[in-house]
Amino acid sequence: MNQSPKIVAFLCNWCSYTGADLAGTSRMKYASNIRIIRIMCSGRVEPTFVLKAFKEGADGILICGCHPGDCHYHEGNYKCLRRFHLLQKYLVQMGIPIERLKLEWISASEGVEFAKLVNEFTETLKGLDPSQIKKTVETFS
Amino acid sequence: MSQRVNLNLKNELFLYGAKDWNQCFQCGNCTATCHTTENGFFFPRKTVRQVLMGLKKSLQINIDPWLCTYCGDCSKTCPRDANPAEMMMSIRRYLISVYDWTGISKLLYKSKKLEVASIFLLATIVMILYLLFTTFPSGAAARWIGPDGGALINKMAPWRRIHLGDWIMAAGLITLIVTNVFYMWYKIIYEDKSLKLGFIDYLRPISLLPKIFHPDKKYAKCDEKKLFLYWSLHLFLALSYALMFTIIVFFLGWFQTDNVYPIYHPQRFLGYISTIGLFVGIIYFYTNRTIKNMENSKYSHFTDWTFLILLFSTTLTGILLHFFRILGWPQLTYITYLLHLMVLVPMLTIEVPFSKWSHMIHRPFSLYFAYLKKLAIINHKIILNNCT
Amino acid sequence: MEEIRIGVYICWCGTNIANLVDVENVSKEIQDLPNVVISRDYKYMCSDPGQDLIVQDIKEHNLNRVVVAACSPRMHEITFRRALEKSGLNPYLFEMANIREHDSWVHTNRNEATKKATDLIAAAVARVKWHEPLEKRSVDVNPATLIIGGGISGISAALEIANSDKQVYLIEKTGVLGGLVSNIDLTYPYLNSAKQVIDHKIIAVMNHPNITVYLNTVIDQVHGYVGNFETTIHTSSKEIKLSFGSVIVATGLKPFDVKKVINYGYGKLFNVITSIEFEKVLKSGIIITRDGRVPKDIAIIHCAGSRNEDYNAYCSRTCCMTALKFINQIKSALPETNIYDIYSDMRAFGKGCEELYSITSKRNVMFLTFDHRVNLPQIRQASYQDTCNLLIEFKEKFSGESIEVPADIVILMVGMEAHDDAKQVAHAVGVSMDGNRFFIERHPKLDPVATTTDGVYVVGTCQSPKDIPDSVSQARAAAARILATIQSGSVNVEVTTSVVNEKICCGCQTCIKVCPYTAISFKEDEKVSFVNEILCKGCGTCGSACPTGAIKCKHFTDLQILSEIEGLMSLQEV
Amino acid sequence: MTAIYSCDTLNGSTDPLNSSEIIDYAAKLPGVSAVWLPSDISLTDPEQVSKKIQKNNIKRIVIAGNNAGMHKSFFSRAMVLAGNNPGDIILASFLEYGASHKNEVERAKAIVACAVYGVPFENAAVPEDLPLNPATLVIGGGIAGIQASLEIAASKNIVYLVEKSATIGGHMAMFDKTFPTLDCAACILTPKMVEIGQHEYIKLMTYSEVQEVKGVPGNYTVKILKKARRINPDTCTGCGTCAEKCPPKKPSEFDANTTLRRAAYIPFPQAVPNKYLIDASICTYLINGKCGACVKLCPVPGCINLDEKDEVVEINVGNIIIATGFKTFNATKFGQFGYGKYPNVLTSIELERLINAAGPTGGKIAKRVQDKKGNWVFTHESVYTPKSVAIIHCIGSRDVNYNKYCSKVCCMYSLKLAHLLKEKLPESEINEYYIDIRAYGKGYEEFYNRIKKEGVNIVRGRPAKVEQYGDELIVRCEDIEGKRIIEQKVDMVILAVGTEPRTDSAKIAEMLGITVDTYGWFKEFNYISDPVNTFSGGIAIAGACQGPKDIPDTVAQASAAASRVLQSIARNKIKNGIKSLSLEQIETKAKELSQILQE
Repeated sequence: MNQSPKIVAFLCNWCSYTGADLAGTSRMKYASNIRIIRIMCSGRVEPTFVLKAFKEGADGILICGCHPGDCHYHEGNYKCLRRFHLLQKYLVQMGIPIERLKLEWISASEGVEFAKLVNEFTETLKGLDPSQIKKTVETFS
Repeated sequence: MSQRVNLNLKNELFLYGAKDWNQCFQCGNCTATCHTTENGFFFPRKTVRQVLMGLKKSLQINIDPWLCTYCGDCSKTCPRDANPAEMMMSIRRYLISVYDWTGISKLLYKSKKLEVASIFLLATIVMILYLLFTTFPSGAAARWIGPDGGALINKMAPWRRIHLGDWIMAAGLITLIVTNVFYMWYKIIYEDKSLKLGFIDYLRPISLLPKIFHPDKKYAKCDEKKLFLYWSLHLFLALSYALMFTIIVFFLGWFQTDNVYPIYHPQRFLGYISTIGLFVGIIYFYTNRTIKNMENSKYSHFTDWTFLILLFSTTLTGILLHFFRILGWPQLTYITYLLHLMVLVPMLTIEVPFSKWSHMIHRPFSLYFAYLKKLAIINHKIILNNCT
Repeated sequence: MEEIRIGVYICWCGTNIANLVDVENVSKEIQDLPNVVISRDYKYMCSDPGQDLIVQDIKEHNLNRVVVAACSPRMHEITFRRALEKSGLNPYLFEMANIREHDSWVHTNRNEATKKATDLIAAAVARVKWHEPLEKRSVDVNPATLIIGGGISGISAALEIANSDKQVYLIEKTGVLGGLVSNIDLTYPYLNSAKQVIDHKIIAVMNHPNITVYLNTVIDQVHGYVGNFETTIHTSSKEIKLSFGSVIVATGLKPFDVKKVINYGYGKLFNVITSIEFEKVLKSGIIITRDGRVPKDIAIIHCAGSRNEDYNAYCSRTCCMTALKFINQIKSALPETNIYDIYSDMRAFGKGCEELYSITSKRNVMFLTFDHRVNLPQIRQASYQDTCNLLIEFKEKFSGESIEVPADIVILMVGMEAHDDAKQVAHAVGVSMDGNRFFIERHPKLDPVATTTDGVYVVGTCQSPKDIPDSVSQARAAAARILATIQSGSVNVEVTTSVVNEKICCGCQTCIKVCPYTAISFKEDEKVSFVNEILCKGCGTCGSACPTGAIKCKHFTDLQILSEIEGLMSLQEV
Repeated sequence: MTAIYSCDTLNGSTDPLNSSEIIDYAAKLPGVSAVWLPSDISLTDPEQVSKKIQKNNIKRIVIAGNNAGMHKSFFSRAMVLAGNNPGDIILASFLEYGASHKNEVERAKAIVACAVYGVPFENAAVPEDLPLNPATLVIGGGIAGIQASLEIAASKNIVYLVEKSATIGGHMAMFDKTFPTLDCAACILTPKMVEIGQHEYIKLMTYSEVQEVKGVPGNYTVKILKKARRINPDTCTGCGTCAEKCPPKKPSEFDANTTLRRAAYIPFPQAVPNKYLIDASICTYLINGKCGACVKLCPVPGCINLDEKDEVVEINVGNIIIATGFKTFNATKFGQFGYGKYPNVLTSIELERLINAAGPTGGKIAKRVQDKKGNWVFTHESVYTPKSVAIIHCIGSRDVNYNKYCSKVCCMYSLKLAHLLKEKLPESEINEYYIDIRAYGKGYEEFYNRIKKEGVNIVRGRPAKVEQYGDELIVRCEDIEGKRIIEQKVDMVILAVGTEPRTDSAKIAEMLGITVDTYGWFKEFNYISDPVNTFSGGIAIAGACQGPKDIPDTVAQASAAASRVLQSIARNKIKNGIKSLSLEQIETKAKELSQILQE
């Protein structure tokens, strides 16, 4: 059980970040555990970023990009998707529950969906125990 | 069952003097301004809607136009100049023709010519009768000049005969009126199956009786302040008329006399009072309608004018007749007497059952029916969203 | 490396932020972070005094990094960068923390929101440390313009630009210019002839020396960047390569397919026709039912497919007035006809429109109201002995009566929808679409015609339903932008591009495979990749694909993002 | 063979032009075989007309008049009956090219001529080019003026932006949020204002008025009256010390008279230019020669000069854009709703200020209450927050007794206000009373639905009056769809006032030689195909001074106006106004073109 899970989110500038802004301009309310990092395209998300975030003590990581076919850079989100699958495998090997990593498509007009997504993800993470990764890393280094 | 809409109803209503209210965009301003409006009751907008949509059935059993006090607030503030107030009056005329089973009033309202013609027709009939039943103006007339040279009306036109005529006419008119009111009741109350009224309910509104005679208090709330004068004069006129009516119909023998009483004698000063009442009223309403200074006098249907004119000339001839008699000018007296009858009779026979005057009957009865409807609501707790 | 001196500025945004974030405390807390020289808060940072504040501080405390915590960077990043420039600091030594859209507006608990704000700002501070000065690069503008769509918007824009002696390529999918306007008979509110409006424009376009018109032509992917785009177009016969500096998208929209509304029985009842079809009838000059009789009753139903969740939720803006126009035309052609206008809200909002409404209502028309959301009118065939073809049944809203309306012809005022190929176009030129498949402008008020892709403009009805004057204004607005760009002769291009560190590059050429813009090529001789920074749009895909980390995505370097993450977590209580 | 039908207008203009003169002229035009007047033709009987057509073997019909289109369908029917092509009906609509007044007979003739020759008016009426001065004058510093200036300045050409009041920003700066996106007006506008203030190509002249305009398109000489600020804007630091001790007070225009300002004041904290000035009309020193506290207090020596005089500067420009905007309807005219009589009946613009964080109550919604001195003021005390608010639409719009036209924005901003109120006072009850909801724009309908879901109770029906009993206001209205009479007790009534032309719009029009319509909105060249140009060359109109507009349309139109200017700059020439063309010129051109067309 984890009352205040820490979420780091990588949002692409064109669809998802705009969607998140829309959620703001239309005053939707969602859980405040999320911290958003803006990148130009979900294709920019490197595994390193995700792992770093876990290392720094994030309980969950959310990656959002444009819907398939809507990418501002044509196919960045597909590349992101491929990496995501690989990364999931890797997480399993490292013994990190894959629920902690989530990839979703949020378009510029989906403020509601974004708010819903954040709340759901927070709920799942509340279900899990606080992430031990940071401690582990500290103890071993 | 869904009613079929009908675009021509409103065009038909133009014949009853309606102004152009196609402009109406149903903002509901009229309802909100109207002071007679209470929940479930009387929406000018609703009536306008029925007309615009041509819902004949609903309109014919609509009582609202009769409840309208014609203060004109709605027309004043209407954002589209659609004249709801004037429309209420036109619908009244329409309804009068609906209640009148003979169908005569429909004809009279729709054609000016017919109205005028019928007036003259009646006038001639009166003249003929007059010539038949009195021996005027055969030279014998000279015989009915009193010793003092004054006129002897009762010799020329014995009051019993006139009285008889009175009563015959009255009988006719009353049957018409009664049947019309019955028809009105039939349409408004009886046909509306949602109303469940026991016999006793019909007696309850006795308390309402005085209301029938003086206009109801809601005027006080109207913005149009000139209305006080308007209604007091209207009342004055109505009362003086009623007075004169009773005298003639019931006390003609006492009223139509050849001897000249002193001024303070009731036979004279009562006569004067009612005459003044009638004159003042007529002149006031006439000027109102000509200078159009109030919403309720802005628009006049020709029947409004004919009524005023007839009433005026009746009163005039009446009072002249009186003075001529007192001054002892027999010939003039006899002619004015004839003229008096020639305007009086058409006025009564046309205006009372078929035209403007019938509001004298319909208005009180509509108040009565409206009250009954309210009772029905209260008694049976039925929501009357269409109290029309 | 010089000492890092960061200034942090936190905006109240009136009460928008201050309501939920304890701004003063946050700024105190931030003050203690390493390298933070000064941390202030102000009511409106974006306002003139707000910006002056930054400028002065930079001078006084010789700051070399600036963080502003306010609204979304998509809103004001530019503004503040300009402020930095003014004080002689490189605009890219700046970072923005979004504590409004992503914080104060979406949360309810003051403490949490405040905490979050602190974190976000801390992250920004950590990130901005590693920011590097980037030099704006400007490239010359190709004065030619590509206009997609030959409707009234496209034509107006084309003329506007061509009349200033600039080359225009006008591409039309169909065989004729004029678009929807050429279908209609008269325009509202003044009932002028649409033909007379559009025809001379078409003629002018056709024989304009500066306009090249391509009919029956579709467009390929548009490559390049603002000022220097290029694409191939496919005419019926051949393929042509075009290069141009700006793009105007004026693809318009198409009428709603009213078959979807079952109640109206369009297609089955053959005297039920759409407004578009009726325009043709009016043009033909003779108004008769499909079975050749002169109609006695004509009914018009508004909002067919508009303002209804089941079809299109939005209002199509033009139908109400078109309906009023129809009434006037029918009345003048057949004065005896009874007209029933069945509407929901009469949207006569433009100049002269309310007047047209009142003129129309004088013409002995019956206006009826229905509920555009639930139980729409039901149209059915009338019986043979009946006086009319069709009967429309519905509950009249103003009277509450359920009524039936006789009609020989029923005109459905069909709404407007985006074209089916809107998506392809959006992709070809790189603009995004909203839920209704209309193109999204950069900002509805700040910038109603530009898009998030520089040099691409969306005008007219392809961004939302509009009437002719509004479309024309928009077309001209876009033209204004383009003319201004051409006048100034050069534009600044993306500087947050990728660069290859040739020392580390192993020449695996992965980057070349992933780059969507073919911006990366391979130097055979040195066996390394290199990025054409003009073509690069800075998506950073290559950066994350590069196995050796040789590719650096400017302004989104690994270092910057990783330290942002660190900063984000640094203050988290464990 | 052509026939001309000269129709009488359906909505009569105030001083209609003398049609007989036009008819005589038209009859002489080549190919015209018949001229029909309304008296000759019964517009109910197309057969009769079709016979006429066949008899005189007419092939084309020109309908001339103010609302020519009103009769088109009738004639096309007649044409078809006569076996002709209905396409051969040409409308010579006088309104379309702004010939509706009796002093525009010449243009009316020209329009008819073009129609008879079958040449579009635009193509025939092509004025000659004139040399151009690239500088531009923009009148009015609202969003329209700002947008236009920025667009033009972006091309590195000089723009003079003249604003009457002490700051730019106009009405938009007064708003709290903007519909339907609800982003705060300040956030959108202030950056643009800042940019104006800093732009090297924009010469900003606030607190100034255009006095006279001389010259020809491409080279206008404009006299501008720079009212004395009495505080030197170059040296003023905006510290505000001068205002501290400044005694006299006056309702603040920017706060829609909900607050008081001093003689030495700054319109609002984010004003551009962000400098103080002194309002001579209430400055004690200037009235009775005493005081002058500000001069003593001002830290910058010589910054304040109370005896500064107005000055007149003269500039030369090639183009002029008019963006003078609108004024809100004066609600006191609307007696029924007791505005001005009841302290808690507010106009929408007052509420905007009340909601705004920088407003009189710092963004708190509170009723007006009587202070010790007995005048009504807004309070911060929460006990006075209204429990229920009524918003009444169409105040002074869509009403024959006031303005016939629809003000276009009221519906939407009322919904917006309802939302903002609901946001600030979640538990209080918000009522909207409307006639038709006109949510026409992108995302507007969605916004409307959303407001409904938020629990704002939206009633169809126009209230008749507002009455005050105690400190309670009662709104009486029919709920048309609910079929009942509402007598709503509310604490606050908001009147959604419509927009009106500026009082001086006629003056400006007269000064610049352009026309205004019956209401006083500026008239465009052609509403459909050319909504920004006017009949005088080099003068364009932008934004709400042409007719009510919302912000997106205003911005778009402002840019459109700019495009006209940029076009002329690009060509380095400018077309003269249509006005400059004589009837003969147009006619001969039309003749040529028609010959070309025939070949």
